[in-house]
Amino acid sequence: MARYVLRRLLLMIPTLLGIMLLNFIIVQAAPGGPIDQMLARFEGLSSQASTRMEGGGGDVTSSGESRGARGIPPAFIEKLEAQFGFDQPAHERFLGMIADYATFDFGESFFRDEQVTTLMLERLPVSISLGLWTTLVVYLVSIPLGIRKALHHGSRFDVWSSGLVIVGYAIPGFLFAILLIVLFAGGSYWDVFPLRGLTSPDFDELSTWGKVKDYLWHITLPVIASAIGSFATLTMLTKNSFLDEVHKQYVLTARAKGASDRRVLYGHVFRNAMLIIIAGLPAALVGIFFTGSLLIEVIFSLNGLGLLGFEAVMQRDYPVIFGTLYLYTLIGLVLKLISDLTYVWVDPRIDFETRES
Amino acid sequence: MSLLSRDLSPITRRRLAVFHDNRRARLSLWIFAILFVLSLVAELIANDRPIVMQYQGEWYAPVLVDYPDTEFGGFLPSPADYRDPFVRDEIMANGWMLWPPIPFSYETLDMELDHPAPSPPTTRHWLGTDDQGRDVLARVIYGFRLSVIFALVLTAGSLVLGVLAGGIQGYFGGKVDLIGQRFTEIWSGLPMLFLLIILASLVEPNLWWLLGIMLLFSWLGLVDVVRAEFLRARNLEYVRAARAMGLPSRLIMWRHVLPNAMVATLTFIPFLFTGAITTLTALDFLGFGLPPGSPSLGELVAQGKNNLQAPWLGITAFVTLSVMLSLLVFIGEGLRDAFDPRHIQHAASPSPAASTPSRSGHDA
Amino acid sequence: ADPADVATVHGLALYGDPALPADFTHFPHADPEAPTGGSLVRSAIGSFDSTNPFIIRGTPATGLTEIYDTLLTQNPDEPFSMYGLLAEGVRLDPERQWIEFDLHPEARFHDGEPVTAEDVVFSFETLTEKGQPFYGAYYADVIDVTALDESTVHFDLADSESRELPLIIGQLPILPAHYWQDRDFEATTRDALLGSGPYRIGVVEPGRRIVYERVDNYWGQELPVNRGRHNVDRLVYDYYRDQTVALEAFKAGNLDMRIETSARNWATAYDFPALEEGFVERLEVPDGQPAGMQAYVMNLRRDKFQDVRVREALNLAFNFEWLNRNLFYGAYQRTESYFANSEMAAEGLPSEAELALLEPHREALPERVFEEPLPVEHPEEMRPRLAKALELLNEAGYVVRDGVMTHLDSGAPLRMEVLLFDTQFERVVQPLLQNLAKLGIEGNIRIVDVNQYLNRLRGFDFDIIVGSFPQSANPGNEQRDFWTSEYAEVPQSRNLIGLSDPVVDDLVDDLITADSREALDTAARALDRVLRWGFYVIPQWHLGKTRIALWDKFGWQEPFPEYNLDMAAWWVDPERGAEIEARQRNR
Amino acid sequence: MREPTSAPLLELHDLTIAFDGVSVVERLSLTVKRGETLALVGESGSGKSVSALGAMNLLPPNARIEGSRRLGDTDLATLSDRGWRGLRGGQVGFVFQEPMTSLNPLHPIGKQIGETLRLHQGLTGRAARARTRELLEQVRLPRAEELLDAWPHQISGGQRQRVMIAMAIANGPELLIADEPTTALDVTVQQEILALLADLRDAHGMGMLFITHDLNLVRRHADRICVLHAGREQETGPVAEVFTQPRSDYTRQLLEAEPAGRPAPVARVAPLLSARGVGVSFPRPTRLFARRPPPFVAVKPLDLHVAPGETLGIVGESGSGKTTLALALLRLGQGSGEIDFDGTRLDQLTGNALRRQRRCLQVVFQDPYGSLSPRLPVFDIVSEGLRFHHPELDRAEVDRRVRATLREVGLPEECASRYPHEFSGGQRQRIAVARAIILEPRLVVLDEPTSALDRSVQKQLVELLRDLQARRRLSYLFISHDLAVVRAMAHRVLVLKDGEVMEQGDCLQVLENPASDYTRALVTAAGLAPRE
Ligand SMILES: Nc1ncnc2c1ncn2[C@@H]1O[C@H](COP(=O)(O)OP(=O)(O)OP(=O)(O)O)[C@@H](O)[C@H]1O
Ligand SMILES: Nc1ncnc2c1ncn2[C@@H]1O[C@H](COP(=O)(O)OP(=O)(O)OP(=O)(O)O)[C@@H](O)[C@H]1O
Ligand SMILES: [Mg+2]
Ligand SMILES: [Mg+2]
Repeated sequence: MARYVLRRLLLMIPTLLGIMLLNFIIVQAAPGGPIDQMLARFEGLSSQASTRMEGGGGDVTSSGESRGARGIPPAFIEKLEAQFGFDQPAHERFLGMIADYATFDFGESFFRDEQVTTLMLERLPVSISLGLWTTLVVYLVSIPLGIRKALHHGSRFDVWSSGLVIVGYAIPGFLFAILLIVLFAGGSYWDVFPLRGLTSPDFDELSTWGKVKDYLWHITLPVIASAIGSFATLTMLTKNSFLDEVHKQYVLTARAKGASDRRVLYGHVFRNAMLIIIAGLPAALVGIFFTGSLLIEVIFSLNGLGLLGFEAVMQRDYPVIFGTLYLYTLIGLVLKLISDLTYVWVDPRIDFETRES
Repeated sequence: MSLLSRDLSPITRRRLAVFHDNRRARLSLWIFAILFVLSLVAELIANDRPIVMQYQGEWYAPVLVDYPDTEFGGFLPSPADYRDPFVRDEIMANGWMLWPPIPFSYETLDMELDHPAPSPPTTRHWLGTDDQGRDVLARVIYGFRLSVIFALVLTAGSLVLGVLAGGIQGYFGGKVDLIGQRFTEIWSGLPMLFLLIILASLVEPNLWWLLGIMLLFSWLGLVDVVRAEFLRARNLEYVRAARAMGLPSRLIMWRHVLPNAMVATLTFIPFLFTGAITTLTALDFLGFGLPPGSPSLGELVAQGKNNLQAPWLGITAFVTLSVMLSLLVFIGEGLRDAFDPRHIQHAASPSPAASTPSRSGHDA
Repeated sequence: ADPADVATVHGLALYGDPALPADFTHFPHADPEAPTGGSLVRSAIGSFDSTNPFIIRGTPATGLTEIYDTLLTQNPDEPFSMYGLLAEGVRLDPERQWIEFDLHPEARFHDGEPVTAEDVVFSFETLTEKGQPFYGAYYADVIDVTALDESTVHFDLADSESRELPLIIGQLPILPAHYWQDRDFEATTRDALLGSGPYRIGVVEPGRRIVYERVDNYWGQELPVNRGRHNVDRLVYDYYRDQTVALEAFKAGNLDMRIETSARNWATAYDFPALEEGFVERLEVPDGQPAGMQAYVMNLRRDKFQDVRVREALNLAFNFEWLNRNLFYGAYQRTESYFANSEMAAEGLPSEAELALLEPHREALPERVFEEPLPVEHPEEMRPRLAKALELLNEAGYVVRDGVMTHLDSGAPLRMEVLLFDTQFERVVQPLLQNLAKLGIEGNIRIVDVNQYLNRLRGFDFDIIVGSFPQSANPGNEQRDFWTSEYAEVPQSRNLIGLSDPVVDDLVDDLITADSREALDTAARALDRVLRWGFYVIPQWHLGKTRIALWDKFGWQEPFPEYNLDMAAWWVDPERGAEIEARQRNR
Repeated sequence: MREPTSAPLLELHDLTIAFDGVSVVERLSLTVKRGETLALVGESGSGKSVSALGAMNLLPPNARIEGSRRLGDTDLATLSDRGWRGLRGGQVGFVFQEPMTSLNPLHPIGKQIGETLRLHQGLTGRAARARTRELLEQVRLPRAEELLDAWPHQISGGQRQRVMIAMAIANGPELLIADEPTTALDVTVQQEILALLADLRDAHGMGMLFITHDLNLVRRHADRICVLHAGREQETGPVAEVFTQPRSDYTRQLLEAEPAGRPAPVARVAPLLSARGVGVSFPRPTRLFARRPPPFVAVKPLDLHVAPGETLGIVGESGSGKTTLALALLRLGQGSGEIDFDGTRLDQLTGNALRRQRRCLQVVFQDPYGSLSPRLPVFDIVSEGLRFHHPELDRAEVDRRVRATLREVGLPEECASRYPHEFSGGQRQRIAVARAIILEPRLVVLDEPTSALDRSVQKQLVELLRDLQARRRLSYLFISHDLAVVRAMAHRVLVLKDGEVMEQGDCLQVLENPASDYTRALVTAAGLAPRE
């Protein structure tokens, strides 16, 4: 096993390299680069990535400054190109980038004097808050619910709870988020929750308990909005894998031992049924932390990693694109290795050796 | 049913019977099938041209044939706009028209709105109009068709690819797994958004292009779970038995491993299906989706969000999506049960013993 | 002329003299008795990560200019008149070769340091060299800046026909040189930077909110230009990512005011308890600025748009009435002129003065410019309009083959693509395309992301876009960029149309060199006339007023200033303010 | 014999059990008294297991149970969930018929036994572990300490069965329901285990419902016997009485059946299968930072050969490596050494070549339940190899052959469309046999193919196998604990103990004149009836 792990760790290097290279090529090939982005800013065209989503926009284009505009001198564009390093050939830029990345130096954003790492760290609290709570809520609700549904397969409870989670899944997340805001945070109905952010402006002055309360108060709506759609898959997955297992012989043995239902389910069946749930976990985690809640972040005006990544793409902020990509990929790879090892831990019969018939 | 079952194996008959006994699944399948078939002939249900008409004694079938405006006394060189008061009056004066139940197509702008768009449901527009003045119901019908076709192809495609890749990696293990996994990792690292941007700069994105691009990525979600299940299942005794019989790997995977490793996959199918629709929605939302004007449920959702004062938009989108998903999940459950050898129908036929305490049991 | 011979004045106007006398005590729209205090919370959409709005990098927060004083400040009640702020007095060379400012001896930065001529020189150099390229271009005609002494600064100006240069120098924000001595101006920062203006930066929460606090002992509080202004204690900008949410925030009382840009929202979204109970008020403030031209812009670099008859036909296919009624709740006015909403818009037949400018080009101009009155009369009904359009297209050599409008000679079908980056505009393009389709013209919409959009704009690679040509009350240099052949092929220029017409070039020259308001108006009208008869764009619409919804705790002096909304002259009514805030907080 | 106290412990009265409307047990009444062993015997598929499971409410929900069930003073039919929980595993111990599949594959042995202790005695931690270990030793499990942490898939069939027994007796139950508890055990261990159970019975007055088809065991260990046929009770009475004066025809038939006869002699020709130096060892788990322990040698390198038409019997203690050896020979498990099959080196073949050879090399696994795909109906399971290896056969022909083979192994034809879990243990075993022989292979490895079969079916199957051998010159590698069956099947035997060959030679020779002590002990314990 140790050798397998070592091999996997070593293989991460070419994998990362491959991903970075492909991305480098594709990203550069896409029309519209950071220069255009800069120009867009000067022209007063909304450079915010979320324009497409911010919605409710006006019927009149943004007009920009009228007086004294004379276009942008070509020399300035050359200067920008040099500043962004576009005067060097692509392969040199790529090699330089990889060399830096090897030492976890992600460089600075094109558009602000901020280390990519700093940018990411800044966004982390939001992503962790959203991601962690959402994951927690989803898993804590879905797994027991799925198990219960498996037990009462076909019962009325099963049907209506299916209906409920499915409806939750079918509600487009951002629409639901808006609905929550209108109902619980807007001026028209019950104004009980805050509209945006992770904490109140006066957060620093609050007592510890006050801080906790404030934080939970803020995080409630976003977590509900981002969790609502995630119950369905996990619940159904749990239900079905339990259904697959509960009729196996060993369950009978456990019951013959006098184990209670709970014990049978959580002590015996759970482990057997858990494999696929674990298998889906790395992807779920990476998704939830890094990309999943983009629209939720937009609507609750939260600055999380999802938005950072998306904005970087829309703004063609290459260092941020590649920096985040590098990090996500690395974390993704490590998580995958861990989940592979968990397979073995969960089911000792599993190995990764070659089989041929 | 009886006709069908004549030359089916007893086991297939048994599965059909189980499926048939599941009232919810059966009903869902019927409803879904009916909706889909109806949406296939959407042109006859919602269209901005009459199905048939008579003008100056001649018969016309505008649904099938484009008649120029000049045919009806106009001067425009393009196909006649039968909703145009001029044309309409001209025809009505010299004949009659038979309109579909919804006299709007998905792209018809209603030029005679009595309330600014998005206008609320009325007898003219049963589900109101969207913010461009197009009939929501007509768009939902066409959008349903488009989404279902898109999702069907995408689901089928990703199912095949995902199960294939995951299955092969999990079953063979070793180098195949090690290299295959790295390949999938690299693949999943491809920047989809950029590919879409590049695509959008090269061609005008349409349904098939989007389908192609989505297909490149959508299967990745399945690989991990299928692989995990195969990794486990390949060690089971009956797989060993199958190998002992000298069956080739593909048959073992297909007949022995897969059926027992399909829990996750089967569970995911309805979600893959709607996931495909939602992805399309999201792409539309980001502006990388279907060409403008296409009947897209995604656009409807986005409009719903931007027009909170017009709740019929959001509600329609939501109801359409959840009905579609519920039907699929229920059908999926029925199928799952039909293929589960131990399937026991709890609710279907309450046995007399159910009330007596001696009923055996699943006391768990 | 020698500076010593030039009189020192209290203000400058673009043409003639400023309306207010040297001894004016306050702007007429400001109330010197206005109470101070309270707060004004507004929303901003998006995010910010920098408090330096002048540099290339970073996304600056909204409202940052509040912390800087400028040399002169504008009276929103006049088209373009600037009065001394940091500058106590101004001397402008009658030949416009130089301009000098005497700084106010009392002028102080917030840290107590005096504002000196050196600071002005520093500000000018820093902004033009290290600032956004805008500053370099804006002040390109300033040759040199020198500090004559502690409090006198001298600008040497190039030989420029532009009349506005002296005034826009007055717009230069003055930065503290001593503060920036050991700081990197070009690096983004989130510090509460030092200024001299009426507000200082209070709280910076990047991406979430920025708070400005009124400076207690602001040096310029008693200046006539400031008296009765800057009354609100705290200016807050809360950042939202989404307009719908920001609207909800306003309804919930998290925001004090909101400028509504959507006709639909204005008509439908404002019916919530607070409004019904009279806590929220809605205003429509007439807008004195020219509306500018928002339009479907045709790219003349494409051959198909070269023929004016084709362009006119396309104009005929646009059904504004339907759009306005069905999408906009009838809120907008059709834009007809490039200088709509101002006296620069041409009307009827050309006046004598206009004719004087137009006559030399009679050969090159179509008869209609001289003969037919503006506005261009369209048939009202859509069908006759389409008939006319069809006729024009036929004249231009197009015929319909198999339902497709095709050029008779080349056999090329008439196709066009509308390039957009914002899905919001889809709904205003779709009806146009539908009418084009009736003419057998195949049109489609292409939506791409902003970068790609700009990339294509830079290369002028489009058929039609929705573009706008904003106008101020005093059009100037920028008109070259908009209309002249000089810029037609310059990438990034704003000559989106690709106009390259010697007549237009000449008329733009006339406009820029106009030496009086009347001359300017005449030149503008002549230009407008020629542009409009060229059918280069399909004009869209404008509002002509600002829609404001606000929690009813503010006071202001009516009438509103004619040219700009001056929020600085508003105040919070103490009693009403307390009541409203109680209601707002009562959540 | 001993006098059982007359207090009835388990009373079943007019028990009727039906699956989806088809009743498999009808009006069965039986009583187990304290301190007595009631043997429940009957043909395979006669409803023994179902009755036992039904008594304890352990049947799947599609089963319907009618009739009264009492345990001591409790009416089982009205028992609450909580009541059942206290009962099962505590008052009532249950040994399932199929030990191979009955353990939770993902829990170590120790934990599974420990759980019973914890549930009913509240033992945890070290105390539980010590007690578990003690139990393992009681049921004669070797290397008890090591096996505490072993996973079920790492121990042999017999060992798993003993784990089940340990689990059942862990809490000193009042009633032990043992469904064929010793089928996977060699005779010596079997005797020891039964003695252990008898001790418990006598010491605590435990009542025991002993389901078996080994009449020898019944004779020796049971007090009373109940004979079941096709779900109906045939007769019940004291053992001595029933054995000497059986009342029903069926009982008589059952008593008389005994696999007999000898296989047809074979000519000495070149061997079909020969193995040299075949050995298997398993790595032991390494603890973190500890030195790697030496691997566990399951089979020490050994040689063997089988001629065409010959049967090689492999006997030996449970856990001695029989299954492991067989799997290694078939290249289905790990192993080293040279294996020659029909002139090709099996150990060097891969891919397609190996697959082609497999047609001639079939196997019946020790764990029939586990080796049948749960989602394939029997028809598919049996026909699968045929359809792949003989694609030329048309559907009707395949159908015909499957039916014929099922008939041959004594299964009704209509079972073809049922799923594996709907069968009895013996029926499943026969499905596995059918699957192997339908391919007409040249060598069949049979790992305990008759362990779950009653004498009459056993006899029938042995005759079938011998008949096939005679007709097709089939070779068998026959692994069994049942020396009577081995005697009836094997030409030669190989005796294994702890992975080592104790002796090897002509079957009768070895059984009648054992060379090693171990074999002698085995033969004695088996109490083989003299050959007629
Ligand atoms: N779940 C089920 N569904 C339908 N039939 C079943 C089911 N379980 C068992 N049977 C049938 O019930 C009958 C009795 O089975 P049971 O397991 O009691 O046999 P048994 O006497 O224990 O036989 P063996 O000695 O082979 O174990 C068999 O014919 C079997 O096919
Ligand atoms: N995968 C494994 N890992 C470690 N040890 C194993 C493994 N498989 C089997 N063993 C050990 O090898 C020994 C031989 O097992 P095997 O299954 O061959 O016994 P057997 O002779 O078939 O016994 P039985 O008659 O009980 O089936 C046993 O002690 C068992 O614990
Ligand atoms: Mg049985
Ligand atoms: Mg064995």
